[in-house]
Amino acid sequence: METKVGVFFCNCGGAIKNIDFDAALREVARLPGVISVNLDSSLCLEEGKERMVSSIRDEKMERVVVAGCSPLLKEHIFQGILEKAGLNKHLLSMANIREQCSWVHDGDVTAKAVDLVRMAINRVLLLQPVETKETAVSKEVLVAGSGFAALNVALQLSHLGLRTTVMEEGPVLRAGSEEPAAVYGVDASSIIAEVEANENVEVLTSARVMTLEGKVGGFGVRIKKAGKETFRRYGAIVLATGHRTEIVNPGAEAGASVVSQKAFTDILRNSSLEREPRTVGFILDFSDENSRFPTLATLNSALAAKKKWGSEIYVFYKSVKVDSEGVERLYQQARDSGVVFVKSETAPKIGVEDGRVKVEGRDVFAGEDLVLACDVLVAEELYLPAEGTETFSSLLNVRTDPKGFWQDDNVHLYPVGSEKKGIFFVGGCRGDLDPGRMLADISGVAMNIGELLSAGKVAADFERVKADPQKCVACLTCIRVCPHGAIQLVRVESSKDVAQISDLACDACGVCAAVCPAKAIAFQGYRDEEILAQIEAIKRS
Amino acid sequence: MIIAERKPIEEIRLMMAPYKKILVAGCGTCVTVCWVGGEKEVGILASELRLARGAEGRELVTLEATVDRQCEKEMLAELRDKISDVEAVVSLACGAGVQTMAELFEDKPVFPAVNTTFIGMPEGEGLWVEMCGACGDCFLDRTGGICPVVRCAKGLLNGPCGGTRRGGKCEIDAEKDCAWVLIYRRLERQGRLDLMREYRAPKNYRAVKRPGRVQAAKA
Amino acid sequence: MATPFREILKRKDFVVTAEVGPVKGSSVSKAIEHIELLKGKVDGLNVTDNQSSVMRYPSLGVCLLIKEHGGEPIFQMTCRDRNRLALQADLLFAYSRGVSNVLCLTGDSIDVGDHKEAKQVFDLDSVQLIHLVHTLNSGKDMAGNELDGAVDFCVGTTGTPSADPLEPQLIKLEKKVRAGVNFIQTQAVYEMDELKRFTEFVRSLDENVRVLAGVVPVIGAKMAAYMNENVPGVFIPQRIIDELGQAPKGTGVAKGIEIAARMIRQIREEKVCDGVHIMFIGREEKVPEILEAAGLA
Amino acid sequence: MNGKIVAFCCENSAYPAADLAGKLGLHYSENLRIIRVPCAGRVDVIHILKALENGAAGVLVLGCEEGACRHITGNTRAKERVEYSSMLLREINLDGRVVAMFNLSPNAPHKFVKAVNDIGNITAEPGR
Repeated sequence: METKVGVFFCNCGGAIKNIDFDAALREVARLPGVISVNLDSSLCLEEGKERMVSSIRDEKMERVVVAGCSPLLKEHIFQGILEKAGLNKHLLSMANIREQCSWVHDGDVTAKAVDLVRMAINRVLLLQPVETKETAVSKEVLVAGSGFAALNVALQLSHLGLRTTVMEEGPVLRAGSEEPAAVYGVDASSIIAEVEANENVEVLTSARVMTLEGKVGGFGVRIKKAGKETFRRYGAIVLATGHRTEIVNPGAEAGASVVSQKAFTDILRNSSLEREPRTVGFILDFSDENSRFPTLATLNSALAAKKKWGSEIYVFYKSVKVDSEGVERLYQQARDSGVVFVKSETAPKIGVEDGRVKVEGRDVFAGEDLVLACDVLVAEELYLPAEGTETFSSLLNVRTDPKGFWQDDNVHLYPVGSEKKGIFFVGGCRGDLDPGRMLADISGVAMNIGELLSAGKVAADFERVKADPQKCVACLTCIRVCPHGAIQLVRVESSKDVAQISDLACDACGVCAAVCPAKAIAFQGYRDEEILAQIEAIKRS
Repeated sequence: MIIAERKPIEEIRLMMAPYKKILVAGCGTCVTVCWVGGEKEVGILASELRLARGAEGRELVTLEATVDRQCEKEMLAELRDKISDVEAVVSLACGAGVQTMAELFEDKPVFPAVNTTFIGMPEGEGLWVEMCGACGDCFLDRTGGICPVVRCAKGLLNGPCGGTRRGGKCEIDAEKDCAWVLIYRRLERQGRLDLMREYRAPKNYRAVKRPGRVQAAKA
Repeated sequence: MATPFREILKRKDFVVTAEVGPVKGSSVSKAIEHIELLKGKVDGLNVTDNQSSVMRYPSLGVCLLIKEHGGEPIFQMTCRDRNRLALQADLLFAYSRGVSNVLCLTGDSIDVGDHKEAKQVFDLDSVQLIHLVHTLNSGKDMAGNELDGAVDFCVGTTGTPSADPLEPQLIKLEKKVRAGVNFIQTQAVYEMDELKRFTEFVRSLDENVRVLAGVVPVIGAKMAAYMNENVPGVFIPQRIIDELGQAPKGTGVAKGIEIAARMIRQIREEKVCDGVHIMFIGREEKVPEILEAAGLA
Repeated sequence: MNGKIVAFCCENSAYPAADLAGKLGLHYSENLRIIRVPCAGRVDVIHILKALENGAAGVLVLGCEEGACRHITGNTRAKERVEYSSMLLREINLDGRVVAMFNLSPNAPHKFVKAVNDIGNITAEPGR
């Protein structure tokens, strides 16, 4: 008995003009498998939907083709209609007779429209139902790193009722002390206290990840702390391992009075110098062009030094990047309070003259050389990924950008996702720092994970992409090729190892189905037969 | 694992020239794993042949089939009906598969579509390298698990030769590591350099009397 | 009749050998020309065996010519083209015609030659070949059968002083010396410290083994770069390439000879090793000039 | 399939670009038949060859810009398969240019139209 297909044409309220729908309906009605053809003017609106649900039920349709606008716009609506009519939502195929037919060709395009419908029918006849299944997921989250970003993510997650483990390789939490949040204009003083008081957040210091397996919703992580290894399950992993800095050509002999931004904030906080520095110099943006942190750090430190010691402040700069939030205001404040900005093309020379740091630079605007002796010079720093980022990358099998930071800006994954579902990045470990955006990223990660895990279960297509254990020869190609690391080798009942695709981790790209040398992987909706059937339909047009 | 390489389409096209109806037979084991002879490649080769024949304005009917292992007569027997229905068979199996098929269906011409190259392992995605030459007299125990018979370009038992390039690369290829330098480094690491210092007498190249036969001692 | 090479090795404190490369053809006139030119000037004349895996008139053939012309041939044998039967047969034939010095080599690989599709043999390697010669010297063949008429070869082999990494080469060299060699003619060498280190290593194993330094004149910077890339076992240092670079156009050959002569004189004066083996394949006629420039004529 | 061009369009880039071409009222040849795929990396050599076998005059595979593929390597794999198919056509002395790969972003409808026109011109050359 042939599969019963219902075809619904929608003229989109008259927006599809150059198609003779009567003729099209007549011709489509004759096609094999078609038991009902319908014309509507507003299928996606309420009444249209009602009519469609009842026709599907009354005529006992087993497959549905909708000829109208682009599936990218309305496919989910028609899938909902199928479900309402008691039909598996995957048994739908759409013919884009609006954007890809009526609107791009002049004159009558009825023939092409019928062609596109015939392609959709050929495909729909082969479609298989795909169930949705709920999978339990762990509501625990692992946060690697303990800087400002890491601890904030942990706090926000705990507010969503998710337990978090903050894992820090060092002996102590880094936010506040190591990473001077004040420099970046954020207050981190209370964050550690909040974290330690929050019973939803477990802190593991001098702890390291040894091995990692499994997929989103159930990462298996072996953590080593104080010589003991424990195995834990996590639904998601957040990497917030921050960054480290290296002073650029400090002028070795200048010695102690050339400091990093962090060191300068220590001096500011507990003025470890015997006497207060009368003149302070800053070097800004000569070698590391793209990071925004140096500008913000320089402005905050300059203002703080002016306020505390009233010292003379000179900033040798190539560029002052004020495009992130609130930085323009800081820059104006600095100038108003008397900070001198010296614009020069090349980095100034740093030397020593009677115990003070000598800075020689060329002031481009004044058109003359400037020699400055200052008590403290805050040198320029290169922003680099934290130590251990590579080992983490190989453990998680995620990629880094050429400079070693995580998640180069692939527009589809931007801003906090990685190519592996359930693994997120936030903060300094992503390179190009912008404090304003970092705060947005922190809530972005928390919201993503909350959405993913807070229900404790995730609904996903069940075995929409599946490797047939009979045909799989365990050649490992799909496992190595899958861009999302969603496939692993598992032993099935016949004591044979075969590829198993995780429904949660799979991002439905079909690369595995294309590379499988044994044609063992079926990707419902885009199986070879379903693609070749559309080519077959084109042949007869 | 046996590694093979697909023959150029030109060669296969000439083999199939006299025939109008052929079977393209794949093998589901080694040649599937090294991407040349599995069900996917059967489809592609069949399509390539039909396209080529179409370009000449002549017709070609192709049947396609892939069995688990072409070097097993019981598995090849599954193809009996299809083979009786065609004039010739082009097999994407390794040499063993092609010959088992040729032996089982003696009245049908059987043609190889791949060149069987070596026993090897994957070095990268889609890249395989030779590891074993099936010499029948394995002495990996004395070379730290690196076989000079195939991985040294001259198969030397007392290497390296004088032609080793700077950095320990092979005489014939600046990219390839000299097997004997690899052996030296591994044995040195394991503190077993005495193995390399031992003189290796000339090899028994007839350890396997070609063509080889192996009789299992017991079931 | 020339003095047997074995004697020269014992008595002479600075031994000089040279090398002739047979032609690709049956004509022997060029070979005879080189033999006549060099036989009186050197203590032994090596004849290459299908050098760089390029098919040529056989090494044994030219050795017989050297014998006929009163020179002292050193028969070079590689393991690339003959299996153990052919190697033994050729040795018996050579000895029976008075060719009693053999240089045991592994041989270049087929890929660097001009018959790139040939099947390479390598039934034996250079160390095994040295053992084979001693087996024959003891009156037996490799299968243990008695020989009707024994042989008594003076055995030599090669070494690569400037190999990097050096240690694997020294392990192989030790095997060769343990197998028993009378002399070693090294690959081309340009750094005295490398040659010194190599010679001391050989002495530490067996002081009776005489070491002759391989001298390959380089006739131009471009030639040097080519050799570094394509000739196995040759590593010409940058300083020599620079020196060649400064030589005015057209004086490349003269410059090459000058550098070679300088090295030979240094080896001799500083007694770095026991002599030199001059390899100037394709320009054999220039070897006398080198000897003169080095004060050895 | 006289003169039809089959275009495999990645739903992250080419398919939305084609839709945008419609919204902006751009025009291209009626011979185009678009097949939607989740990623250009889903398109295999067999799909390209079968389209040609079934009489397609040309085959286009359109994926995301280099480095912007949602599935990281999908577009580069597609490019390699298109190059293989094109090389194969040349080996059996057919015109290798009738199979082409294009990279574009979802907001580049003009690039989509240009790709369709380019292959349209190639397939329409006399003496095909």
